[in-house]
Amino acid sequence: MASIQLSNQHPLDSLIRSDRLPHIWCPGCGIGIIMRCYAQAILESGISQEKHVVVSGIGCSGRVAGYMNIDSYHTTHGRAIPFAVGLKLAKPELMVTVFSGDGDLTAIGGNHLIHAARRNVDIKVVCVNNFNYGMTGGQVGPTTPKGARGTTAPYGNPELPFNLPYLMGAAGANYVSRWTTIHVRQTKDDILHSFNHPGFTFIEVLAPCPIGFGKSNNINDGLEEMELYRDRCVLVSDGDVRAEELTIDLREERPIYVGNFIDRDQPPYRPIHLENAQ
Amino acid sequence: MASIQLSNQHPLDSLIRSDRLPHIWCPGCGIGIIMRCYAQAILESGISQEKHVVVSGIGCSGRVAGYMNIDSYHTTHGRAIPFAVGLKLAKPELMVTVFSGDGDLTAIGGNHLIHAARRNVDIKVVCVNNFNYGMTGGQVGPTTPKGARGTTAPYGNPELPFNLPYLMGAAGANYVSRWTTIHVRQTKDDILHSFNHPGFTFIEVLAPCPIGFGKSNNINDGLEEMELYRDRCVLVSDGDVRAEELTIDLREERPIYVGNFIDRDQPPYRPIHLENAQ
Amino acid sequence: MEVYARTPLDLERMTVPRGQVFIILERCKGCEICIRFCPQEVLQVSTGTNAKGYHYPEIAPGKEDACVHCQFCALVCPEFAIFTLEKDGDPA
Amino acid sequence: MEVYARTPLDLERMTVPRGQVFIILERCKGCEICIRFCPQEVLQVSTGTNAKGYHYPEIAPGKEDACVHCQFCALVCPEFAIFTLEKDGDPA
Amino acid sequence: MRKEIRIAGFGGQGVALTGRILGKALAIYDGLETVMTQAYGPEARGGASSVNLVVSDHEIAYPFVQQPDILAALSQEAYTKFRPSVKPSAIIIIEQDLVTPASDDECFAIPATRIAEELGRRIVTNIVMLGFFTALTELTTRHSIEKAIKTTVKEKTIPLNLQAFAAGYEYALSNFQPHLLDTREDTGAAGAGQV
Amino acid sequence: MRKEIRIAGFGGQGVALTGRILGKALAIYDGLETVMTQAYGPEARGGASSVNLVVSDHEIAYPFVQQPDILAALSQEAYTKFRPSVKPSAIIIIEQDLVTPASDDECFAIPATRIAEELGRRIVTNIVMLGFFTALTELTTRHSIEKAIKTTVKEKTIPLNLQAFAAGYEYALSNFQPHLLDTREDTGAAGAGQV
Amino acid sequence: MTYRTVLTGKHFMHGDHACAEGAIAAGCRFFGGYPITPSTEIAERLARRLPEVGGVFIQMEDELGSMAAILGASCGGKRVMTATSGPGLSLMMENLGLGVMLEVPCVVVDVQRGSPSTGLPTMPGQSDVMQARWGSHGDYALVAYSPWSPQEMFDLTVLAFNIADRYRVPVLLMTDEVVGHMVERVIIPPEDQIDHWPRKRPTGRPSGSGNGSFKPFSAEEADLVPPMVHAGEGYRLHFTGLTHDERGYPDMTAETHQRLVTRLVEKINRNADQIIRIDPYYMDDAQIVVVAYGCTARSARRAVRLARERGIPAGLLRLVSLWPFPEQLFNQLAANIETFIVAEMNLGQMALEVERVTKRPVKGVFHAGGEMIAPEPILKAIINNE
Amino acid sequence: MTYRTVLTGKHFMHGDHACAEGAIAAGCRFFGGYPITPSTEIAERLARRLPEVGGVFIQMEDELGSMAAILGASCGGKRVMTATSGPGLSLMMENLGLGVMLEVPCVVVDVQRGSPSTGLPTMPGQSDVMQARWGSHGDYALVAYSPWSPQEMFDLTVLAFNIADRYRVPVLLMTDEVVGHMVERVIIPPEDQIDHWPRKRPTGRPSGSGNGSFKPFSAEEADLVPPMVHAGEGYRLHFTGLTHDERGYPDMTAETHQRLVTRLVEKINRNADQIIRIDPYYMDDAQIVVVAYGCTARSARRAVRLARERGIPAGLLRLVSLWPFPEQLFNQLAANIETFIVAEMNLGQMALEVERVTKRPVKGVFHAGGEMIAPEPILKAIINNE
Ligand SMILES: Cc1ncc(C[n+]2csc(CCOP(=O)(O)OP(=O)(O)O)c2C)c(N)n1
Ligand SMILES: Cc1ncc(C[n+]2csc(CCOP(=O)(O)OP(=O)(O)O)c2C)c(N)n1
Ligand code: SF4
Ligand code: SF4
Ligand code: SF4
Ligand code: SF4
Ligand code: SF4
Ligand code: SF4
Ligand SMILES: [Mg+2]
Ligand SMILES: [Mg+2]
Repeated sequence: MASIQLSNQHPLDSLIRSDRLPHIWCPGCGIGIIMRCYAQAILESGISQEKHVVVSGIGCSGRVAGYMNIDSYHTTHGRAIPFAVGLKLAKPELMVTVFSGDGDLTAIGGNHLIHAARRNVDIKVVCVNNFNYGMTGGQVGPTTPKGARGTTAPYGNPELPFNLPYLMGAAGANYVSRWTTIHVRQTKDDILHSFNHPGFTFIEVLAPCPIGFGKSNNINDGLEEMELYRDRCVLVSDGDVRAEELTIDLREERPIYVGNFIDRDQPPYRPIHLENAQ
Repeated sequence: MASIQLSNQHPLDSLIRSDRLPHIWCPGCGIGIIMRCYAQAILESGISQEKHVVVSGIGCSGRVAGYMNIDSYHTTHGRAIPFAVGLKLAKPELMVTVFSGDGDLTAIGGNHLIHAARRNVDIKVVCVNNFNYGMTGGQVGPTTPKGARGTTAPYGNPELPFNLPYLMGAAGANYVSRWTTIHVRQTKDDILHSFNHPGFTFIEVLAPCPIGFGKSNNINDGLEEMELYRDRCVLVSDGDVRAEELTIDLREERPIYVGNFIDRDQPPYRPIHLENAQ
Repeated sequence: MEVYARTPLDLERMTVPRGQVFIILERCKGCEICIRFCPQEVLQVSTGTNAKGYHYPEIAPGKEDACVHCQFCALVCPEFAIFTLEKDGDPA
Repeated sequence: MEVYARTPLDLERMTVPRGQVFIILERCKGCEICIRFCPQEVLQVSTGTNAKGYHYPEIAPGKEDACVHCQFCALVCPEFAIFTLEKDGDPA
Repeated sequence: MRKEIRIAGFGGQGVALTGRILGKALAIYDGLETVMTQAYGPEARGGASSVNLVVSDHEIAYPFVQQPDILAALSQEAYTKFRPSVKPSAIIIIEQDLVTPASDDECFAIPATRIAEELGRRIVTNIVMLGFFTALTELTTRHSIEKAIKTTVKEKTIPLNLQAFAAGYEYALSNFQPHLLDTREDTGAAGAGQV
Repeated sequence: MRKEIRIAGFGGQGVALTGRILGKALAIYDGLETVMTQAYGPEARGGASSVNLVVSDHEIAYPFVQQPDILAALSQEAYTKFRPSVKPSAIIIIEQDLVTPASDDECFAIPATRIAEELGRRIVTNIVMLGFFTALTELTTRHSIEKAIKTTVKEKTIPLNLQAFAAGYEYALSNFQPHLLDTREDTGAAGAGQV
Repeated sequence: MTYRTVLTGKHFMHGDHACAEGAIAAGCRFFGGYPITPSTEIAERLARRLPEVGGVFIQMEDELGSMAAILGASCGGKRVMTATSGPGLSLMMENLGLGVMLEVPCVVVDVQRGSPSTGLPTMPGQSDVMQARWGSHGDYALVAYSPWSPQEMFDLTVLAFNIADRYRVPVLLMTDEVVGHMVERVIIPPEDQIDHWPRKRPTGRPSGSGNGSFKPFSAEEADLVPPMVHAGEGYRLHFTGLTHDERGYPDMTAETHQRLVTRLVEKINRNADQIIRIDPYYMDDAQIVVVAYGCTARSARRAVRLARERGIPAGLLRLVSLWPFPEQLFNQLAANIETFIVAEMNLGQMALEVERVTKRPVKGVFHAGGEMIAPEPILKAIINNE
Repeated sequence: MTYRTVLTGKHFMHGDHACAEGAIAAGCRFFGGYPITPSTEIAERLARRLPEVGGVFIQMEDELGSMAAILGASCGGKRVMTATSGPGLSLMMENLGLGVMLEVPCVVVDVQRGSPSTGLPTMPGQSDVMQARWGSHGDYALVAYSPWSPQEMFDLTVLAFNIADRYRVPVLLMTDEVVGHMVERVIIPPEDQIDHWPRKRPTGRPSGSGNGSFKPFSAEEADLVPPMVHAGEGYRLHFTGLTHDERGYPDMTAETHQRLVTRLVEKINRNADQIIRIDPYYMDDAQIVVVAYGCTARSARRAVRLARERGIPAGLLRLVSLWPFPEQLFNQLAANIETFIVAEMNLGQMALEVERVTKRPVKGVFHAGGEMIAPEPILKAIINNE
């Protein structure tokens, strides 16, 4: 008969900067769950930890760079992708993952996102979509459902959100999927898969932000949002959902489609090198 | 028997700043043709010339603002759309058209483009796509076909271009079409139509830039590119072309699909006003 | 699908109007687009040039009455340099 | 289409391993996610708190041997605070 | 007169609102110079919450609290964290059921949460505390706080809040000697804000 | 010695290349200080093209041409536009078939396009002109220009270019008195570049 | 329900909220912004308030868009504002320059935090004050104010709108996290006591013909400010960021450029007396002058008072406006005063201006940021320099 | 075919091309840029040349992306560059600040044109020189050089790369349209005669454990420059634009901020002697000192020579480096020299620094831009001030 045992080390501690734990994220925040998937994927990737690099922008999700025990760059708001593009092209043997938030990647960083997808640069993007700007206190953003509330939308958000998989597909991404923080195995597997899928890959992971989005929208805590995912998510098998239906509305009793949406084999961006270049 | 008669005034002169003609565009440049369509559409719109406003960014195409004899704003590179968004929301009775180039709107301005489309702001965008940055001397850009040459791609462009109608559809535009400078009647009609179509509309018009794109890609002059359009364009009737096929490659003997691709009726963006607001 | 650009005009012959071609000489940059795309081949390149040195369009010999006032030349001219007005008088 | 999230585990009973649950007390923020999503309902909220005042998970009474080492608690814990190791010894 | 007040607890206890009401009473209805500051940012998120007030009859230059004259601690963490920073002469107010003070620490304790629950709404714990605080310190008056409550909280919750305030106020009167502040000598070293 | 040279024509005549070859001959093979500048921008596009060179045996501070000592006009527009700006003593070189000079204007004319066409490639009109220019002005030497041609144009076009150069050079020798530059007095007013 | 435009009365108000209320009271009816600590509360307050008063609140996709949007809205005739902090201000620089070039009135609030780069997002700084002056490419002049209290967050915001309209220039409100996040008494006057200096507007009717017949950039000699025309009024105006003549037409010559840029700069310099605000304290007989602004001025004021209590003839020159710099005033002061102490939460920025203008070395009480400078180091500097 | 890395020899070369060749010769192997007149030829040349030498040329979607990309590539170990003009520099400001904060070596070329805003795109200006110093938010220091000829476009580009690596700092090459678009003789030395100062690199082997055991921002007292670690070397580094300690970890305290920002600024100031370049001309006995840089210095040199011919004891102090400003030198000069004339193609920017440091009013020969200042007005100023 066993009670719970105390430990002061976690099996993944070598992957994270355990000296910085506990991290700054709020209780019930989903970011840590996704970071765990990423850490696990690195472990299973067979690629030396030295060759993995994470680049983040600014935001709660952007703090991931500071917690991963690999080479890590915490850049400026919205610019993680071009920074990562430069890094990857300068040193192609690195496995460069951009780990950042929905606001960082799709609001201020939207232009780099679509252009990196268009070019099909071989970087791996993990986008934590918590439907708002958590870091600055729960403002609405380009992923907030229409009508939902936020600190800058006290009367409800008047804007339509992006449908990110559709947008990424149209921009040219090679591989696009969506999961939630309840899909921990799938998220990990998909990140792992993306390491082996050359070109621009984009994995959106829906995550609770109880302090920001949750508070304004009657989702009491991370747990409640996790249950919502469990109850409403529907796995898409290839082609059975119209792109338009991918739009998420957490407030309505509509299915949330998850799964892999785009899987292409376009050759990744290669800068021009002339033969016999010195 | 009539020979050609000399005149010093054009029937559309009241729509343009004729005191500034001849304009700066090169012989055979397509921008003037599209501007003419716009001028004609204004004339036929039934909306007073006073209520039409044009906003441009920077580029050869961006110079249109300076030649239209209506209220006109020639802003900064890439920022015509947010400027227009501010103007439209501040004074909703205006008919605000953004007239600018592919580089201005989709390279540096790409983020505003997708966000204005997402919000479905009621502005009319006319995008002159001449497959390159004409103003700065023929560099490749996000619309340059892969493999085509430009002054910054002497060995051929290593990047894939955007498929603009597809991207705009995914971002949320209410109305999207594509024409070329040979489709003068359709372009005019479509601009006219967009005036009556609330929400974000996007009309891409392919245009020769003989000095930039043409010179680098063995298209000798504007005329030759016009003939190419005449010979290769295929009109799409609803739904018979897969979004992926909309990608243009001027160098290959592939059809160039033109026509209307997206026609939705989403309500346009409205800022929140509380009832009984003073 | 339908090839569209090739038939910009309604060329039925019955009630064809007649046009007079006008040019604002100093606006022309000699791109020849109006010339090539005139469905009636009314225009040709002039031998003379304007002050900027461009060869403007002129009426081709024998085409003095051939303009059908379809206005295509005016529509495709990037320079607002050419246009037509309907001629009074008898249709063809 | 297939509802996916509801069946994260392979619950076939034959070769179920046994797990020992470990916790790093001071990392826990009491979000209760591990507790709610444990398929075996092994965990419950503690009455005590850690130094930060959070109620961490503990083994529910009668569940001392119920952990099947599915690791789901570890996978969903945002804090890297909980994990399980396979217990030596006899399977169920 | 310059007094520094810190009210601290955990998120959800209404600490910020307490500060706003108190500050308003002092600044608007008592006409004193009053500044309120708060800690911000993600590092300040971990569930803790505090407000700081400086009140003075002269203009307030440096707005930050450095050595509180009054500390109201609504959580053990708050007590532990802030107790060391107060003036030697400071008044320490605690939530009786949530804070266990050091054995040698003279504190003024009130079971504010319990009292609030008795009134039917745990959410007014902070206002009970404020009543206690007001009576005990006489930094401001019952009248001023009541006005501040009326102009700050949602209209339909005014009666409840006034009730809660009264409960805390009465609790102080019946259990302690009020008007504490003036009877204490400030013997603390001058911090930056004190010059 | 400081000389200002302007070569002007229309786009496609290879004016820029002419400037580069001439400049290179002067700067590299003659060891003279040489600066070349060009007009830029959309307003400079309308088909016109020109290059400006300043050459000196001292260091060149102000790099712009203000009053050319030599003007080579390959189009009527270029002649019309730039003729007024030259020094009174300037040497004016024109393409005979493309430029009709003012009746009282003493110009050195060569049918460069025709000569180029006779050589089979109209594209070398500019090099014919350069040969003419070189012989006429003796600003630089045949040898220097030939070296500059060889290191500037595409390898397989070297022979044709040298031929074109020779043709222009010979044309000057057989029709005009060379070495013009030194025989002329500079009487022009000092422009900004002259101080 | 009807909503109040001006919240006349006494409030215990957050600095950022006071700024937002100042904007509403001044008639701001368009805000385009992007959240950033510690300015976000301005946006949040306006997101609630503008819909109440018929104004437009739009959260843009980034600061580039925010700055462009407010320029557009101002050209539509609205009083407009955006609010940000250092990183966002850096992103606004190009379009701030457009605002200067097009002479579009607008108010840009920078609630300064610890910088450079992401720095200390939730902690104060004052190190963007030189950026306020020089951050955009090219020569230009604009106006910057620096409030030191929530009350001034209200008052100077109103002033900022008035100055922006009066001189057709972007006005920066360079505040800091301390002032932005502090709650203090704010007295909002009755609506009719709030200054409203309207934009200068053209007097003639539009001719309707356009074609350069109207000159939207023709300025009177007196103030060098051209009347502002808005879109949709029939003038057929043209505004361009290119160098332009009085018609607004691009004119690519060095002469026009010199004329235009000089006027844009002179417009501010010549009207500097109307624009500059300073707040002297014990300056009449001061021998040692402390120069400070924003939150630091609070400590400086305290330090000066304590110095006076010790009999030291110190004075405080609080810069309520930062730009244009009060050159004349400092020139005059320099004639009599030997010692200038500049206290600021940066490594010495306005100190450079003081040094330049007074032509003497200044003593600095500097801190890179993160924490408000306390009165003591300033007092110490005063004592040491007596 | 094999391609040459260093085009050793004499060339008649375009200024922008000389800059590109300087970059290639210095070992630049990554360029991320966005076209803008009059800098585009740099990108165009590199688009041709970098693929020849195994480098990466990428045209980014905008200047924000360009600046971020070169920082990323530099962190990957490459020598990196971007090139732009004023409007683009304004857009780079935020990430330039990141470069300073992360201490990432990079070279940013600004071929200045007539400004502000879109201004005069094809015509020269020198009005971004204060922006070079103050354009990003917060306190920081960086290095800026200003070539006056195509030869210096080559030479100073090489120097810029070396200084950037030596001090782990972004280096700006502040040139102008005249110099960028001018064709002149450029002598490229043999490969082995081109200076190459390598980045300071850590000496120890990475421990591999990470977790703060390695301190990528620990600097030696001597030069305050920490050795640079690159991605993929096993150090498990963390770089953040937040205020950070020596481990690179965010540390949100005023103390750490003060320490970090002060070091970043001091790093440049303390090494100023190694960084600053000036070019004196007739300075030995000069009584009147003309200060100029870039293309304007050409006219200034001519003016000084003409003044000397007239017996006027003028001298030219050409600023080859602009930032850090040579304070000490001007201090010394001010001891003996009464008259300073600053000639620059702006309304007086570096003149402010000269004024500040020399503590005397300077005479300015200013022009807003569009046209190079000719020797005459400078000569006139010399004569008038004799
Ligand atoms: C240029 C700039 N603008 C704004 C900010 C403020 N800011 C920091 S994080 C953030 C939003 C982050 O949202 P998201 O990426 O969704 O991350 P989350 O916090 O939700 O995980 C904003 C607006 C900034 N740091 N820099
Ligand atoms: C911030 C900024 N970056 C770059 C430029 C330079 N620039 C001017 S126009 C232009 C490209 C224009 O391309 P496009 O919009 O396609 O117009 P086109 O000239 O082809 O009609 C560029 C890069 C600029 N003016 N501002
Ligand atoms: S604010 Fe939201 S996203 Fe940020 S840590 Fe808290 S819960 Fe997570
Ligand atoms: S460069 Fe191209 S786009 Fe610009 S005017 Fe010439 S042809 Fe037109
Ligand atoms: S109107 Fe039609 S027919 Fe007449 S000239 Fe023009 S194109 Fe030809
Ligand atoms: S289309 Fe216009 S510009 Fe071209 S040749 Fe005809 S008239 Fe001239
Ligand atoms: S491993 Fe599985 S069964 Fe065991 S406690 Fe965790 S979730 Fe429950
Ligand atoms: S999931 Fe982790 S943080 Fe949450 S209660 Fe369980 S152990 Fe604690
Ligand atoms: Mg988010
Ligand atoms: Mg284009």
